[in-house]
Amino acid sequence: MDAILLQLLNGLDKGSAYALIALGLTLIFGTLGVVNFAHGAIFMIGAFCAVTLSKLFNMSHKATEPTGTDFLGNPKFDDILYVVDWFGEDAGAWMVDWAVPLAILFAVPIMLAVGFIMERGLIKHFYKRPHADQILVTFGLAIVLQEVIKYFYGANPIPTPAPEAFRGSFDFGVLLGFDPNAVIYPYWRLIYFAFSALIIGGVFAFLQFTTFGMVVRAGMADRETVGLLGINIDKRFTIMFGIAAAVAGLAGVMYAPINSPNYHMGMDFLVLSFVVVVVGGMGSLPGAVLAGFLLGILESFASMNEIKNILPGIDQIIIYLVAIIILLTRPRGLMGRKGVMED
Amino acid sequence: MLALTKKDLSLLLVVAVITLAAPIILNPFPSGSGMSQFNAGYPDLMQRFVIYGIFAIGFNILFGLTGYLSFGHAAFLGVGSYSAVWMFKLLSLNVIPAIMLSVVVAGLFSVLIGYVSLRRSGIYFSILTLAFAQMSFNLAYSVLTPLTNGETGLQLSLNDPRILDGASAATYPNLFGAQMNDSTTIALGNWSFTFSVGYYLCAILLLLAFYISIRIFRSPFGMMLRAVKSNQQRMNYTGLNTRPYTLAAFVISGMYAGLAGGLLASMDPLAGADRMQWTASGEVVLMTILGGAGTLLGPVLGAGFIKYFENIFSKINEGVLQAWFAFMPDGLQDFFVAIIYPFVGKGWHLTLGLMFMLVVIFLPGGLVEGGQRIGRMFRRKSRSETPDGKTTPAE
Amino acid sequence: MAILEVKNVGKRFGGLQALNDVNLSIVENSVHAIIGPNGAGKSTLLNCLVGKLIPDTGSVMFDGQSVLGRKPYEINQMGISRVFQTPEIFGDLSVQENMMIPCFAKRDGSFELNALTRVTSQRDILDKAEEMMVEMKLADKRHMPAASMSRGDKRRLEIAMCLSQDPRLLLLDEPTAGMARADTNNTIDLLKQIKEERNITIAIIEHDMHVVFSLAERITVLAQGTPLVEDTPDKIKGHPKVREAYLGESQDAA
Amino acid sequence: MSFSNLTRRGVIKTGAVAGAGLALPTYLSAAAHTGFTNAPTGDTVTLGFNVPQSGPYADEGADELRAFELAVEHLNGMGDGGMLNTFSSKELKGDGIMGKKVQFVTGDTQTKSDAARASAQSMIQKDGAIMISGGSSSGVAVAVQDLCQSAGVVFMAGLTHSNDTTGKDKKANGFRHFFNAYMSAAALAPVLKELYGEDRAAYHLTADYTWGWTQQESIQASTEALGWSTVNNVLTPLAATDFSSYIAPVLNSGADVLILNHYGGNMVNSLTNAVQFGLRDKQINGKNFEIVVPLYSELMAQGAGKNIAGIVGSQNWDWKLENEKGDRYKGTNAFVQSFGEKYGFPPSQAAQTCYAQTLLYADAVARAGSFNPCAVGEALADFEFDGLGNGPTLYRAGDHQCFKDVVVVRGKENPENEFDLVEIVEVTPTEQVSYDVDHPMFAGGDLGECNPGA
Repeated sequence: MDAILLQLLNGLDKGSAYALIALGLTLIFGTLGVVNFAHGAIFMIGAFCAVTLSKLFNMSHKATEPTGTDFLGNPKFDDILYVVDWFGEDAGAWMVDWAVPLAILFAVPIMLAVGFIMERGLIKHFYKRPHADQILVTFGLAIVLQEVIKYFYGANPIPTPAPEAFRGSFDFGVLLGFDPNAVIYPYWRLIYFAFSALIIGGVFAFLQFTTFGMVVRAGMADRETVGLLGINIDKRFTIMFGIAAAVAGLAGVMYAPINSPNYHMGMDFLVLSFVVVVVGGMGSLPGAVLAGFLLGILESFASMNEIKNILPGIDQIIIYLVAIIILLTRPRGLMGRKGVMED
Repeated sequence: MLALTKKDLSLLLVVAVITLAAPIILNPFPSGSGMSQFNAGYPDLMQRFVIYGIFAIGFNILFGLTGYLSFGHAAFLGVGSYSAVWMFKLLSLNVIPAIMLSVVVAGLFSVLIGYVSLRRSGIYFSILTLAFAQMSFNLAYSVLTPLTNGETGLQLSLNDPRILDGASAATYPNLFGAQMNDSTTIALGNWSFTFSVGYYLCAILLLLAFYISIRIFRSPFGMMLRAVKSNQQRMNYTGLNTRPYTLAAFVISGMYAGLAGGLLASMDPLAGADRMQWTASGEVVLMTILGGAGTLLGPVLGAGFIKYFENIFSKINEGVLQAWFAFMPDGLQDFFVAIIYPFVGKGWHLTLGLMFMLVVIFLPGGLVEGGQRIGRMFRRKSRSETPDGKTTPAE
Repeated sequence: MAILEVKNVGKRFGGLQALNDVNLSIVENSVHAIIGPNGAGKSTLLNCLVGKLIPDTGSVMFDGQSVLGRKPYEINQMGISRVFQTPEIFGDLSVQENMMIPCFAKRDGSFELNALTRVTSQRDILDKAEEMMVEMKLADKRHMPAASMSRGDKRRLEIAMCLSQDPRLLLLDEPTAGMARADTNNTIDLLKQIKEERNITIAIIEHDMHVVFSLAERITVLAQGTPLVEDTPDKIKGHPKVREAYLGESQDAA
Repeated sequence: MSFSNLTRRGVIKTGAVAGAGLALPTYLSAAAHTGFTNAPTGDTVTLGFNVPQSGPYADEGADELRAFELAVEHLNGMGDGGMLNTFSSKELKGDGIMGKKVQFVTGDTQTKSDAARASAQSMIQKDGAIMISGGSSSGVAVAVQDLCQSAGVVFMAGLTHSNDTTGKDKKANGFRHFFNAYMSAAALAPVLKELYGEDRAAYHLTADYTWGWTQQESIQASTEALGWSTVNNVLTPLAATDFSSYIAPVLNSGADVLILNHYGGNMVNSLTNAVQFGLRDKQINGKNFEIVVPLYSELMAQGAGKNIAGIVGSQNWDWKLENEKGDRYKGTNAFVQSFGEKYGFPPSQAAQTCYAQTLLYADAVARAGSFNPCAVGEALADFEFDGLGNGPTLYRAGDHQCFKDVVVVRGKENPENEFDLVEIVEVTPTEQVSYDVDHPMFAGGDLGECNPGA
């Protein structure tokens, strides 16, 4: 029982990341009809926003007086952080510690800009082109983006820890009457889950309660009508792309403490997020969220030893297996509307 | 001749001449010159050009004709390689049974996957094939290690049974005694050209594969496949069952992939799981689109282009660059090296990514379209030079 | 005698009874029109005849054989050809190739793996396609990609493709929808010519009364999923029920 | 200093100009006469350095490449000579190898067997390389070693840690300086006993591929010999990025030690996840919960950041060895000095093994008086040497594996800078990590005959 509860929690957390990436992907696909292979790279850029802010806060200059010698025997100078110089000891230390949450503020404008530039500069020329062309050009873009990041940040993962206050884990089991340590869960992952729930709620509220959102939903229901909706449709497309980029980017920012970001983390998520979108139903927002959580939870359960002993290697293939079964039995996905991309 | 039209025949002949003379054509720069870095005329790379060319030709029969975008074709290549190496280990180092088995096993495997995946179309089909290939890759790396030798890759060992070969037989895959890695080098002045057995076996099979692909393109079957891409609804209401057509195309392209896999293993007897990863499947998609999907020559061009990049650009290091620009004054030399360095050597992926984007943005029809545009430009120019040409601009 | 016999066919979509106890028989070598206001169930009925939909109840017999449960391509192979509201042709292929494909389907059946024969060696198919192109005045557009033709030419090509299979029953789904008056008249003339020259049964679903009354020998009026009345055009014109249900709303069309 | 007038750029330039001067691909024309592949004719000899330049191990590959460049520089008599001055064999005079100036070509393995073989092939066929070195994964090492065997060139393995490289997949043309999974386990066992006692229950997470399996098998055997029990061994997919679902059940399993048989990105992520779950703050069975990572590199420690603090693991070499453990490890400081002067930071263990391999190869050629792979093999067989930073070392003839001391390290609690992440806990002497050639974990292979090619 406790083991099942534990994996359920883990699945929620993995699902949050899948859901957030898939949400943007399906938003772009459902409205603009574009298959965006660079979406994983956007997630990666989000994570590197956190890395960058943390690096900025950690920028330092050398002290004037040497304090010892370095490994070659040369005099060594202590590093003094600029933020400490500017904001004082306590505030500076706090900023370094809280770099990741602060990066959310930093990332939103950057990710919106990334989205706008991508849409205006590239994607808008591909609305009418075949999916294969869209895939190729966005795949090329994804490679370029990750190579640029690699050029500046290297290939090695860069540790980007959460604030001190959120390290360690919370013992759920004790609350529920299990033994201590039976059901523990890291604080930061709880925050990640809450954060993604907030973002998902925000996106849904935006689509539900604003005029803009209604237009978008109308467009997703019937793509042709989007074209008939009047004057400023181009602008709406751009904004939509920006929002999708911001959602994936924020998912990346908050993900940075969970796994040290590296330049190819986007590719690692790309295939999975496509599977999530398809399982959920192309162009269905609730579908993307549901499928994200469902696949996350299934993946967690498949990694339990009790299950692996019966089906060796099941954790290697579970996601793909589920995708195959869903596509064969219910081609429009869990919550897709009939007829979208079905023929 | 060969039941081809004049145009197709001349295309085949051009390809044949280029392929057979490749060891010379691909070595245009004298060895020792700074430009010799760009020579590609050594056996291993030429074999890869040709083998991936076969792979892409097969993929194009599926994708170029029917429009079904498979993201899992690398699985068939991988299966082909594994079958070939098993054949080398168990039966004989002669490449013929190995290649035959690769084609057959890849064919059977593609019947299985194709039968299931073709129940869906569009992006759903792509995801299904991707899922199958990723499952094959993940299992080959882990659970199926006894069959695949996991991360290390399946390779020959000294105590393989090889029941058809005697104890004294060759130690390398061979064609009735001619080892795949045998070669002769002819030196002409500063140039030297290497002709290897393995390359010529691949080249002949490429020509055969290319010829069959022309025949398929020009056959009623090929026409039906293009009809599938154009309008499945009309196909159905014209009394044609699209499923067996697409399945046949899928299996044919799977067999091409198996042939490519078998050849890879024959040239270099090791089969690794990496060959089945989704990025490997993506690579053949890129080759086909880059070259020009649905054209005869495109896939071969695309394959050559990508493999050239992978093998030549990745080897240009800072030292090589310094040498190229050594004739310049120091400041200028540093400047040029600093500009070019991010795009070569460890940065070759960046160049590749930019290349994809440029080609798709400006040449949606791939390199073949680029060639046609250049051809048209020349023709237009020559026409405009005639006195009565209508295109002569008024002054 | 009736070539197509529809008996007690019913089809329900969720809460909507799209077809309710439809009986219809189409006599061989006649032109039979099915008319009705929007939502009367015309398209649903048509889709039940060609295998796209399977009715919940009833039977559809073509030439003594049931079509129910058969796939569209099987029904086509039985001898029913369908023309769509918007012309369904192979846009990427040339007109000549468009013409050849139904000829292959007629000759080789629903699947044939002739991957290594040459299209250019198939004399019988080429001749048949040529004959049809000449007959349908498409020969000068032989090498044009079909998608680049005018709508009227696309319609003609589609009809030509259907006729090249010598179908026993030709189903037309609003063949003049969205056409200019001149194109509509051309299409009417074409269909009249087909009716005169060929030994063929035509069933036509149409909105445009001008077309219906120019062509049809018998007319079935469908309203709310049920056949209202079936008779000759003259009788239909004056029928009070029809006027009430249908013509009253579209005087100018008639 | 004697070389201060030689800037780095100048060195590269000289090397490269000479490289451009490298005439004909000498290999084939010469092969017929000399009886081995790529026999150098002219006054130069070409070595091929095949390292990951793209993909997740690119930074490790870059460090290996730095070491190779440095080694070539020293062989050609430029720079301060590095470990040439401390090396016990004195055959190398700084005039290249047997009087031939050393050139090198580089390639990108992409950490994929296929790409690595293609790149090695091109160095052999196109550039006429006579020796291939480098790599940072066992799959790639085994694949390239196999290729070099059939092509008839020498393979001096870089970073490869699987037992198989000199076990069931060993080849006569291949040589490994780096230690292996068995040695890691054998070196760790006494330290683990001292640090954590004899009564421990271990939970293994193992990357589900061949290296992971051999590492897990080795460490399980050696810890069980101490009296530890093994609670569970869970295989994790290589492609996994989030290990939470594998780590979450650990605390409740009754285990009090978690052993992560992961490498590279897998290790960085699984360790980060384990620390996130607070494993290191917990007490189980009245003991502090501990995490052990049998093999980790400096780069992985950097990737894991603060999470590496207090984690015990093993290394082939560490740049502080000579300072902390005395001049048994002489050569270390010489190497660190010349690497540090050139690049500004201390070298990694991957760099050290690649540097040592290059020197060992050059020395074997010089001692054999021939570039013939078979002669080189004979010169390296049962070769005993010292002064390359690892203490007295033996290149065993039976499997072409080096036997030397193994360094047991622990992540520093308060590292002074990003290059000083580990502290040396212990150096386990050679005797304790040695094994027989026919040890069951290494069985099933055969060196075969050396192949000179051509």
